[in-house]
Amino acid sequence: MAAGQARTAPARPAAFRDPGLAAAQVAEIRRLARRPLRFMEVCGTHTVSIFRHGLRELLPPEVELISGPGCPVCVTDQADIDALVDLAGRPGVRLATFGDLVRVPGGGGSLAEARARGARVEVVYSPMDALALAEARPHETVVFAGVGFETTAPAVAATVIEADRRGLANFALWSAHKVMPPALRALLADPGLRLDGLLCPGHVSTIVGAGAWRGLAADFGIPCVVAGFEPLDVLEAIRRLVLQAVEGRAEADNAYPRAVTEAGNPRALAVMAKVFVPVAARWRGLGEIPASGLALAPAWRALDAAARFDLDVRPAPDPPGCRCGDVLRGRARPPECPHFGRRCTPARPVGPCMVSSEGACSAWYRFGAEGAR
Amino acid sequence: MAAGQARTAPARPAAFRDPGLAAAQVAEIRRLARRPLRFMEVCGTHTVSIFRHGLRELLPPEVELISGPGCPVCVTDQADIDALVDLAGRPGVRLATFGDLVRVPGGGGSLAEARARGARVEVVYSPMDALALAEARPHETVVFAGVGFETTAPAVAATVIEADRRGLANFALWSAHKVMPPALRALLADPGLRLDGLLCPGHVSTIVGAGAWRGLAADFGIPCVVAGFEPLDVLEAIRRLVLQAVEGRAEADNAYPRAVTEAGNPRALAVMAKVFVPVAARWRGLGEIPASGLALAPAWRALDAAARFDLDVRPAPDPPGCRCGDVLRGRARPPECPHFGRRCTPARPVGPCMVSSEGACSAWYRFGAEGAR
Amino acid sequence: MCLAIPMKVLELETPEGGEGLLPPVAVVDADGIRRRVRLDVVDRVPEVGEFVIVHAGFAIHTLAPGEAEANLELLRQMARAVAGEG
Amino acid sequence: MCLAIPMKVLELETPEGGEGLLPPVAVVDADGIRRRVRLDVVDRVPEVGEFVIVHAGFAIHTLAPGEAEANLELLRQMARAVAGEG
Amino acid sequence: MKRDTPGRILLDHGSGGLAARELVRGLFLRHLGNPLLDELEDSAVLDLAGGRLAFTTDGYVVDPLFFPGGDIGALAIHGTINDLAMRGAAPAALSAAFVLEEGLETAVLDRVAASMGAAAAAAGVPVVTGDTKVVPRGAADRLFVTTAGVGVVPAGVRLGAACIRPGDRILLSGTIGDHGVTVLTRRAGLALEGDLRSDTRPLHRLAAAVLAAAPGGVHAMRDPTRGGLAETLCELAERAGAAMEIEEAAVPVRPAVRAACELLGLDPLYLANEGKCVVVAEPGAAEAVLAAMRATAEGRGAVAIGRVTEGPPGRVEMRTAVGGRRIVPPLAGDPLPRIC
Amino acid sequence: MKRDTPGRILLDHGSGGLAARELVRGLFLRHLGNPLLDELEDSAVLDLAGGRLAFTTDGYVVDPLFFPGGDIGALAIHGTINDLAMRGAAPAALSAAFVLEEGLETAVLDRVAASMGAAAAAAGVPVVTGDTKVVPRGAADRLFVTTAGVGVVPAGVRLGAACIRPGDRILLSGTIGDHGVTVLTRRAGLALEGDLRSDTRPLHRLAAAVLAAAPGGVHAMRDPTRGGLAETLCELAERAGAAMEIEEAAVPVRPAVRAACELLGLDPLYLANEGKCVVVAEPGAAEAVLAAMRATAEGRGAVAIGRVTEGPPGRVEMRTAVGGRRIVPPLAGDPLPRIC
Ligand code: SF4
Ligand code: SF4
Ligand SMILES: [Mg+2]
Ligand SMILES: [Mg+2]
Ligand SMILES: [Mg+2]
Ligand SMILES: [Mg+2]
Ligand SMILES: [Mg+2]
Ligand SMILES: [Mg+2]
Ligand SMILES: [Mg+2]
Ligand SMILES: [Mg+2]
Ligand SMILES: [Mg+2]
Ligand SMILES: [Mg+2]
Repeated sequence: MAAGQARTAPARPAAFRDPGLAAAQVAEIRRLARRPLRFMEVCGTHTVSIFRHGLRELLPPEVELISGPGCPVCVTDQADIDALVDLAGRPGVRLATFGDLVRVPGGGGSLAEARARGARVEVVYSPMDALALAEARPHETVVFAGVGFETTAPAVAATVIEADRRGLANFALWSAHKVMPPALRALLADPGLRLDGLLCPGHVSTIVGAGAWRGLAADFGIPCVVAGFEPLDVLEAIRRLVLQAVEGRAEADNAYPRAVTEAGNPRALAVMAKVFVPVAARWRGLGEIPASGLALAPAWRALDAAARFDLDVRPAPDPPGCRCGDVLRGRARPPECPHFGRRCTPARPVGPCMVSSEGACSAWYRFGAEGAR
Repeated sequence: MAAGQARTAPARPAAFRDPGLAAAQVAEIRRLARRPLRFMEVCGTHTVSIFRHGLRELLPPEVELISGPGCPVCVTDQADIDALVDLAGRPGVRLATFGDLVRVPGGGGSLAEARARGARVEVVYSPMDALALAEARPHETVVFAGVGFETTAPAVAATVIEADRRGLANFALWSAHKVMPPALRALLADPGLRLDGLLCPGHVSTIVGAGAWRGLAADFGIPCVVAGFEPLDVLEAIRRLVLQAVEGRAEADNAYPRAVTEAGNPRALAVMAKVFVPVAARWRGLGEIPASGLALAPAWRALDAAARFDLDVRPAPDPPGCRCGDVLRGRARPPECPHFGRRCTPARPVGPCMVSSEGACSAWYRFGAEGAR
Repeated sequence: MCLAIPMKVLELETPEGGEGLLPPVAVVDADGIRRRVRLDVVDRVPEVGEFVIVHAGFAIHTLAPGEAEANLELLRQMARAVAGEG
Repeated sequence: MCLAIPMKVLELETPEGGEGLLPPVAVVDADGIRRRVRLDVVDRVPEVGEFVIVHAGFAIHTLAPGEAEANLELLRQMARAVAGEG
Repeated sequence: MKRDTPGRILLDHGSGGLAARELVRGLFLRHLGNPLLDELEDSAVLDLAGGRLAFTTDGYVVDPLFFPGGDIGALAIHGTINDLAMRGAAPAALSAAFVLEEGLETAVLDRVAASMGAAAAAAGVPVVTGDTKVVPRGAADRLFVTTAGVGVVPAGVRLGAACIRPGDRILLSGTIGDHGVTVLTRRAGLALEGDLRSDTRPLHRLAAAVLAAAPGGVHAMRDPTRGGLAETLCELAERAGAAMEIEEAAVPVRPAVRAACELLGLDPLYLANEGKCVVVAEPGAAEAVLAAMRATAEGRGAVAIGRVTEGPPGRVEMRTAVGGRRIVPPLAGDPLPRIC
Repeated sequence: MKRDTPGRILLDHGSGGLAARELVRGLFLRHLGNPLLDELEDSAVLDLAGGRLAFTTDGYVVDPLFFPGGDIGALAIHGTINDLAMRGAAPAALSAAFVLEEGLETAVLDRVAASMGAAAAAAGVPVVTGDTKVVPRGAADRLFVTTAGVGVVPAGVRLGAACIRPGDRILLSGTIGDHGVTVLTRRAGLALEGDLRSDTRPLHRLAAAVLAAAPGGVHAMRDPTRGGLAETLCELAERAGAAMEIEEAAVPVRPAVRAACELLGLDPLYLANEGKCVVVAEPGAAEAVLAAMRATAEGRGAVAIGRVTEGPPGRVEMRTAVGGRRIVPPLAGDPLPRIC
């Protein structure tokens, strides 16, 4: 029986949620952490995991976890959302997007609101589903909303190649993809940021390799541990960060070896490099960062929604009072924002950090003990 | 008060439904009609009026009324319906039609059924409403289903002229218009037909003039009386037909002088002549009759749906067993058809005479005392 | 295809472009029901207060003043004649 | 944007056009849930029975045999060490 | 002609005429039939908790949502109250289930809900339970609402087609066609204006007055909604196994309604009413019932229009105003504007 | 951001979460509010005809119409029976109002009606009254059905959020997420296959067994439909003015459901169930109730998952399987497949 086999297979998540092993990890972390330590979980998927499994509750008061810029929805510039809303409302255009993006507010509302006004917005699970949509609707142009980091960009790149191979003239990509290392460098360069370690993103590292963080650890003297997403993965990575911190080390370490190698995934990197070129990109909260975004390379211009449509993309101001930028830079915790839980809630978000379930404000609001509701 | 004024105005219908005056007419008809007389009400609107007001019930048994070919829905060839169904189902086309046509069965079902399968069919009251539709939907082509006799054709012709004046490139006409006199001539030429008089169509005569029937009366030796549509109008016309019959006259007479002049409406005739040219046309039951149809004149080719769309219009056989043709030629009364009231009912018509409320079979089924239900 | 009813002219609208000889549209009324009808094919342009016969949104005939009443009177006379005879 | 889960390869589909070196699609399973995933960007083409990490309909990593178990064993050792210490 | 198995739902199936009857009898009753449903009355009446409960539902999909004299919300309250009242029940409570199209302006919903609240309050019948669903844009036309209602049938009250007897008088509470012609002429493409107004209103007070005026003398009540007076009488006659005769001259039609019908080729007998009531009463009770109806605001224009006869079951005949006679057949299809 | 007055209905307003609550409280209750409606329970319970009557309605708009384990018809029968059962009522009769899209294949309607008939027969609750409307093609998505139901509440039975007390035990009749994930994965674009099956089934027999097992000891029952177990508990806690604590490890989730959730970024706590029941019972009654639940086919997998506490009103906390603690917040928006 397939289900039975799979359930007992070592790769299944249940094994990595064992409360006994977790208790052992926690005991070790408690033993080691004798002074206040502040770690940033870079990746939004870590943020969700930490809240969903109630891990903060397990950690000693000395260990503080803050959320970083690793939620692609949160860091997507309002201007990108506005462009997608614009595209989705054009006659003959249908926008395909991951569900994550649907509720993110832009300057003129979210894609959900645009759909309510008549725009065509379709939620897909895979960029390949957007290709299928384009094939099924030859009289429309299907634009895929490309957001995500190194984990997602190769899949989208492969989809672009496949669209080209199939000669699908009615498919286009709006690329708002971003890459992590330049953003982390920009973040760590901020003198106001006090951090004792980085929980490095697990699946980004599957692509870029655990080695990608070595320079960072060395250049900024900060412990970096690649972490998986199951509770035991996260606790193990925290334990290793604590250990480095108390031992005064600043190294790049890999606590997610089953999914991450030193060199990463060269095929994925090659596909990505074939389709995308690095460009400067605006990150919400961090501003423009050189070479931190991915645009379609000139060879793929025919598939580039930015080239194909005449869009007036202008930088949009952040919502007044929203402290998303500070939250994403680790300068403020969500409850310190005046809107948090008042004007800004997951049902009606003011800023992007409240939108995606891996957004720091949303996770705090929904799962947090303090200040919630 | 407009309503009060109008109610007492002589032109309002109530005055022409006075039971006292009707009783006087009926008494006179009874007095005059000493032998069996068979009159044809040419016009479907007369058929409806006769049934709706229960006039047959008032007439003496000597006077028999049979329904003629004056229901444009009934005489519209299946091939026309099939063409309209085809057009309505094409991407980017919207068909505008009078409500009368919606349930008429063609070889591949009715427009109502086509709409249920996804075709775009819009019911309008006036051909001008179809123009408004075309203006409101610039990305579609609106095709107007032009059916009707001389009463309707001028209005459609004026609409074509107006569409041209407005430069409406997305409007087109499918003309299945027909004219009465050639059809009546063809009918009367049938040696099997025994008739003592024609109740001539009132509003067709408004356009063509009471004089249009003089030749007919003379050539075929048949009494012709133009009739209005109110009960008293119909009874008066019948009285005059009876009078002519018993006196052995065969003249053209006008019992609807408030709406019909000797010469008719020259402006309407001119507009019609500007837009349409006579062509041979197929009439259900009567077959092809030379110069009995109206096609758009070559100058209006750009507005002609028949020219604009590539349609494969081929004559469709009549439904097996349907005696519509005999009914329309006065050879059979509806209850003599084997399908009548069994397989063929207004809710699920087999033949066209069961469809329109002025179709003879439908009127017999719905209003008739004999054979109904 | 010949359903047509008499309606009273309430208003004549002046043509948009000023083209043609006729004002193309009249507002007509029957017992409180109002609609704009085209005058493109009417035999005689009606005056306000006159009756037109309306078919498919077009006036197709303007009744001569007293024409309807005359028509009715004709029927009444016939009735009187029958009554007289009977 | 990095939700990815391990799924077991049930089947490798041969490429439609025969192009490229890899069969582009695998049918994968997680506890009875099946989906076709693309292999365009996986680091190593899996064999049937192996696990791949799936993100957005694409396999992005083939686990080395025993890799997951080794990872877990590492955590278990840590736990034993703590227990031994405590 | 391939018409024997149409295989698809047509608009006519919702018209309340022959096609609708066919669907109900040929499909729904086949699968869902039971003695109560088979009655096909305005409400089902069940013995429950020691009393007799009337229970009914109707969906409202009217386009446009707002029209002179009412809106979909008021209609949904009145229609369900009326279906309870027609079985002689005192309406006790209503439910309301909304299907909303994504993108519907909240202000529209607010206006509809406000109208429902006002209608429910005016009728004294609360909405006690509800539901809301939202479907993707394009999957519904703005807003549909389905109401259901429960009411208590007083002991001894028994109304329905089955109670009708030859000789009974047919009474009508007022003018016909007002609602149907108002809604039809508000649709795009007709461009008619005029003194038209839906008659939507609750009839439970009228019904109570009718029952009080002649306990036992009232045999059936019906609100002639879809399909109009004609379809209502045909159905009653058919289920009563009797014939009916009515007088065209006795059936009140407002001049503007009649004019619009003549313009559009419609017959007011087939147009929907939403605040009118047909009462079938024993001959001896008819005068008292008529007087009771006329004493209410909603029955001020009540008239006797005909009687039940021993003629062929289901046949409705009408003496026309001009003195002729005709059959009043059941509705064959949704009334459409015609030019014939 | 112009978000303060969204002005339009979003899909989230139908999700059973915060937006839906806002719509119900901010709009519907404002216009339609009355003591019974304000309770916002699964059914309203009214004193009527000498007894107590439960009355409820729900609209069904599920896409696709047919899915493994059920279809819209069965769902419409079960859902309304369940809402009656959750108030302790014995379901007596149902109504069904259809909105059909012109062009719907009659065979589809036939299949739905047959399924409703079978479901009603199996449950022993007849459909006694109904309605059919047809809207033009494009004005609805094939078929919607709204059912309402009435049932008799036995004397002495009083269930509802208001009866809940700190210390009460929270019981759950079986696995969660089955229906929600089945329907979601059947929609176009996901292309998931697997051992997924809706759990739709009637719960009135289970409910009766629960009440018989501990007369007076059961305080509330709820079927965690839209918004799932999480939303149901949050609403109960809020209306009870109490907090709740549950154990993640105790909440049963079928492996295939869990896997689909992990693949799509969904939380099974927020997915709809259509044949599951939450029972809140006095501590002393909990064991007997659990045993009674397990003795029924539909409650075989019943488990205790937590308890009511004196914590902040409305707060639901969960001890996670790994040993942590977290808040279980109300649903913020319709669950969508995510890749984060
Ligand atoms: S709570 Fe809302 S407004 Fe405040 S920082 Fe977070 S997202 Fe921005
Ligand atoms: S009853 Fe039907 S089949 Fe027979 S002649 Fe009339 S339309 Fe034709
Ligand atoms: Mg009803
Ligand atoms: Mg009703
Ligand atoms: Mg509900
Ligand atoms: Mg719409
Ligand atoms: Mg009714
Ligand atoms: Mg309910
Ligand atoms: Mg429910
Ligand atoms: Mg109904
Ligand atoms: Mg549809
Ligand atoms: Mg419920």
